[in-house]
Amino acid sequence: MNIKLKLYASLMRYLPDDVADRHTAVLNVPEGMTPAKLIEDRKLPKESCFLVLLNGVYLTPAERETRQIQEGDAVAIWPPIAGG
Amino acid sequence: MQKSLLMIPSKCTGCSQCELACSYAKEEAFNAAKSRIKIFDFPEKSRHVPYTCTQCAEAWCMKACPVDAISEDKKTGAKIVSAELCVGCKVCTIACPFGTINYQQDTGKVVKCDLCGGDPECVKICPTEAILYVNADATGDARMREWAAKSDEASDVTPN
Amino acid sequence: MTYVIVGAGPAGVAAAETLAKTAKGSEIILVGGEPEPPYSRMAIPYVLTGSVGEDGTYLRKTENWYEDRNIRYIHGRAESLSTGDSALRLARGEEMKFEKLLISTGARPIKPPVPGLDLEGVHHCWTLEDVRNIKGLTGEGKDVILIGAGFIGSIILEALLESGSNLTVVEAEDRMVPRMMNQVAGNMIKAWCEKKGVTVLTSTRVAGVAQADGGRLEVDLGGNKKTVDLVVVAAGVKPNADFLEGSGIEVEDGILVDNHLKTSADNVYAAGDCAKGPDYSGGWSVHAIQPTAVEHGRIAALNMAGQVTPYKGSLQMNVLDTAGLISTSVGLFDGVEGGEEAEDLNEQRFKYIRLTFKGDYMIGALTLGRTDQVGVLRGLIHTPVSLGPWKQKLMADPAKFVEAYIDRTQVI
Amino acid sequence: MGWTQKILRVNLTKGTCESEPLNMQWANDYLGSRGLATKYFVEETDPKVDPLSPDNKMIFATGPLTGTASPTSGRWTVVCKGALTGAIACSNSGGFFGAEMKNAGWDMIIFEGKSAKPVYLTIENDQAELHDAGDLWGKSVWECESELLKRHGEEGRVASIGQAGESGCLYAAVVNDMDRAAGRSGVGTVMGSKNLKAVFSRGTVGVKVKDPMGFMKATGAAKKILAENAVTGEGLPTYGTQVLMNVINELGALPSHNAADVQFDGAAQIGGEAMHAKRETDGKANLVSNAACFGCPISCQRRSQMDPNHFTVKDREKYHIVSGGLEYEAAWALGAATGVSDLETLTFCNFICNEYGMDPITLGSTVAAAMELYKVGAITDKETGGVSLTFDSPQDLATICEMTGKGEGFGKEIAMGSKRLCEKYGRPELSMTVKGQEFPAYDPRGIQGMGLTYATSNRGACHLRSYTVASEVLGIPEKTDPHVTEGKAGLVKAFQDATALVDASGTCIFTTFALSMEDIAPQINAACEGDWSTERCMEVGERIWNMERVYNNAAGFTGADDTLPQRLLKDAAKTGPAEGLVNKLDEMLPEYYSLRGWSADGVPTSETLGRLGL
Repeated sequence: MNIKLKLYASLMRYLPDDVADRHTAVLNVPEGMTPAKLIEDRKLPKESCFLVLLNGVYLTPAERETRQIQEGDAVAIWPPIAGG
Repeated sequence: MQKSLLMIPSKCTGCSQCELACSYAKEEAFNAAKSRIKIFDFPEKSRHVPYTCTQCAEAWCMKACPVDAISEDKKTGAKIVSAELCVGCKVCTIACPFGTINYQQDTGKVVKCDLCGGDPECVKICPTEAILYVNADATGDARMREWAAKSDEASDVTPN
Repeated sequence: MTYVIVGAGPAGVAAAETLAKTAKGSEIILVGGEPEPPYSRMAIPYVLTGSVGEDGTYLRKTENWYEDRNIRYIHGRAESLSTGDSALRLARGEEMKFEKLLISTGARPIKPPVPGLDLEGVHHCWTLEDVRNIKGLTGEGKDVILIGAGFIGSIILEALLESGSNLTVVEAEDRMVPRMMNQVAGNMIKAWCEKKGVTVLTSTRVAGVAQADGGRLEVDLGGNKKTVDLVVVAAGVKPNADFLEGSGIEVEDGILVDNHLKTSADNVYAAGDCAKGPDYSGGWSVHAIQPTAVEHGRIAALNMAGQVTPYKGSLQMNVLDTAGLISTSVGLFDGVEGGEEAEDLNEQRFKYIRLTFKGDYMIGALTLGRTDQVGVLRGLIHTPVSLGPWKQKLMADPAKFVEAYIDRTQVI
Repeated sequence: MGWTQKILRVNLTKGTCESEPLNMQWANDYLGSRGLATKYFVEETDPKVDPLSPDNKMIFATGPLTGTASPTSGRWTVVCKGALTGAIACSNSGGFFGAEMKNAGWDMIIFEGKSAKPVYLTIENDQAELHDAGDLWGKSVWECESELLKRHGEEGRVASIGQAGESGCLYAAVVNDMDRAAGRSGVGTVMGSKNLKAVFSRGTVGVKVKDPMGFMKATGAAKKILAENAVTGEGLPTYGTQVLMNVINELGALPSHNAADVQFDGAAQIGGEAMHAKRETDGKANLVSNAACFGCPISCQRRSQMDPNHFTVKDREKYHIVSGGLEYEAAWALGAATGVSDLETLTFCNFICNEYGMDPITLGSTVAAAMELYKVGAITDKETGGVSLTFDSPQDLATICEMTGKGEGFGKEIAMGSKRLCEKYGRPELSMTVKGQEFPAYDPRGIQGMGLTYATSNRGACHLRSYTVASEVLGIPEKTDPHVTEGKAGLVKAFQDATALVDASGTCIFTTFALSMEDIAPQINAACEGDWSTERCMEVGERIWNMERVYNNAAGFTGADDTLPQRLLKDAAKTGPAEGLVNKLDEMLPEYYSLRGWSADGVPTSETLGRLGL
């Protein structure tokens, strides 16, 4: 199935070369993929995956382990950041 | 091995914490205007440069002092001003080609960096490690020394 | 080897110390003309104000400093020199043989040809002895005239003002510190002094001094007369080189030396205020300033000890505190033909910067009302530092000279 | 200590500058800066005063930590009755001016009255003097500051207003150090109304603290936490506040096109990452570096340089400099709110805001409102004088921003702010304001707590009165769900009180991404006489909040003003995770009043006032 992986800030360097736009890669992943597994597969530094949104909704660290990603979903990840 | 201060402008954000720490250590008040270390701004390059005495071997200030008020701290190599002996004649302030010994009008004395006896406050407080206190050989202040040598009035020294 | 150094000011002491380090085992004799231990004239005004004692002027404060370095310090005044038999005759008749001699006899104040300057109550302010004599004549309610507003006069001015005396300064030229400041800066210093309550009479000559009632003196200012308690004469100095008459050593307005600070005699060197040495800005000059004296002393000593050390020349530089207004001048502040100059003037705040350039280099500078990082001016001019793009930036904003120095000498 | 214990009172009507001792009882109850200055203000100023009359006062204030080695000690504030809002205004700025004023020996400067002609104030340690500013009037912030530094010393620091503050733009800012600003509520307009152009300050007196050893220990500990925290130690310095653009967009809480939408297609082109990216035109990045305000180890400031060939600045060299770059709120207001996704245009408009002295949030939001008025035909080229105001158009945005700064043409109407503008053209519902002030970059439909934040903010809609985004989005100090209203009343109250205290201390609210009150209180305690325990700090924060509320109520505001634009309450979000949601303010407000100890219509009870010593 195809999903979108969106990486921001210092995580951008972990995007594959052929990205859809500045932040987004369309990836083909097996069914049953979880955000935690995705982070592992893509070799993202886990400690830098601070904010993980599935279709814009925040996932707690526990939910990242269990929530199954569906076809067409977008997983967006940020390192620790803030603004104001 | 004596240590010296190494400034890394690319890491400096211009926050003034070094000036604050220095002024508190030396003046007992937060007062960047009286810090021995100063940050210079280069807006066009978006750079900030912490700047203070490199304790140069030539020690222009020490040589120029007419009243023996500047001496070398044997432990750190710092050139130290004795406020008691300084008469405030300011000759050192024009003799030092780096401009890092300065006259304070309210006290009538000159002041300069003394390396805080070997534990520089500016180094401890810098949040970005833009100021380091490291072995003199590693500082790359060879460049500063090179400039110091260039200012030497003896253009060439040939031992016989 | 026997080294004799005649004159125990900064040049003589620096030379003696350099010899002690580089010519170990030699005999080093330092001859001082005054009864005190070697001291600095720079500190004289501070004795007058009382901010330091006489011992505060001593060039070296450590006990047995000279003895510990095998430097024999003796008191004596040079009477004559015979280069043929390498002998220096002192005033007491003593004759000293030397193998190498350094003349670092400094300078002494000039007494201009004005009638009455020999009267009691007329003093120089040059030696510790002078200070002792002046001290009682200054203070609240005392009237003092200072003749000469050159560098030395202006330094003394502050001390006299601080004593609370009513002070009048008389300067023959059209501005204060004429040799160290240009018209703009000189006028500003004058305005500052007037603000501080000093009467400043420029383009004025003292016609004569006469005795008045009660031990006071009447000073004739060319028609206008003033009665005062003290007249201080600071009308310039000249090298102490009279004793060289007949020695064959060439003297103009200073003892002529080559770029190793050697005089016209092979084994005789000269250093400090008495020497006309290589001028970094071109030609040969007497730079009667502390840093030059020390450098002269050091370099002459190295050459005397056989370490051939050419001298790239001293840079004229001065720093002056005139009643709290601090000024500096470095190098060719008037500029040169074909050169350029930049100024930043704020008369209201008594701030002034003037920089002069030739090609890619700074060659001179004047500042008023600035104390921070002024040494950089010396660095820029004397190193010298190629200015590159900073030349135009300094032309537009002369105050940025520290930034220019940092940017051109460090990797930023 | 910590305080200099000296206040400068400048009567502009009489032209006098007088020193007076600080009221130490008030200092003990209100700490400093926002708290203490507001105390002075409410004691001395009639709540009904017209903000632009000479009877409105304006106070420049520092906190006890301002100018010390406490991390982020550069903060200072301007307190007055806001020109834009008519409510109590306290705008907070960084840079170096505040520390310089403190180092000159002053906790506060109280300006009263109105000068007959333009003047500026200089402070050099204990010397304060008013000077004629006739030749500076009409000059921009950049020109005025450069001139004053030239005139009075490059070592000094300047806070000034630009042409916007002079001409009565209702959201004029007081700008210091060229591009730091006390931006909101029209404090610069009040300054302009007093014919006060600028304040130059130079200080060499020094700032002392009560217990130096304890202070260095407490500030050292705080700095360590800031350095080791991933947000303050790395995230903010690298990406600045602008990193939020994509986060908030992804979350469906980025108001765009005057809050008609909650997501913006161009977000990725105007966010923090885009500022790092090399431009196609000249191969250079918009962002040159980060930089710090006085005493700040975080260093989140953006320094930007535009493409010199961009249409906004071609052949206009004064804009080719490295200057204060886009922060998140400005990029949102000038960009997402108006639909403009050209980073260079937004940078230009941000420069314009600094140069002319305007609040970019209100400017951008007002332009967005005008664009909607234009779109719906409520205004046409006839009203705008031929200026097109089309959503998404960089050209239109750049043109109208510059006209507003200069006070030219339709820019004069944009200068009124969106509330007055939309009322004038018969569509008040298109103004995205609370108490007359435009809300910033977080859509309360997607982040519920921010709805309550905006509605109850004492200075009109604002994110810097209780930044619940920290909790609802970033999980600081702990994560809450942005879509629920439960618990938000308590969250907002806690954030409001803590923020008031941090503002009063003279440090930056950004420290609270890493520091808790347990880290801040010991710094205050070591700097100041008196008891500054964590509990007492929170109590002082609550006292400040209630004092501001009491003043606003006396000024004529009521619970009815604690509301949001109808669009946020009625028109559901159309896209994103918050699709279908409106802000449910009515679920939060009564609980909030109750937690505050206020009556059901938003009036602090006498019991609450008594408890807080008000």
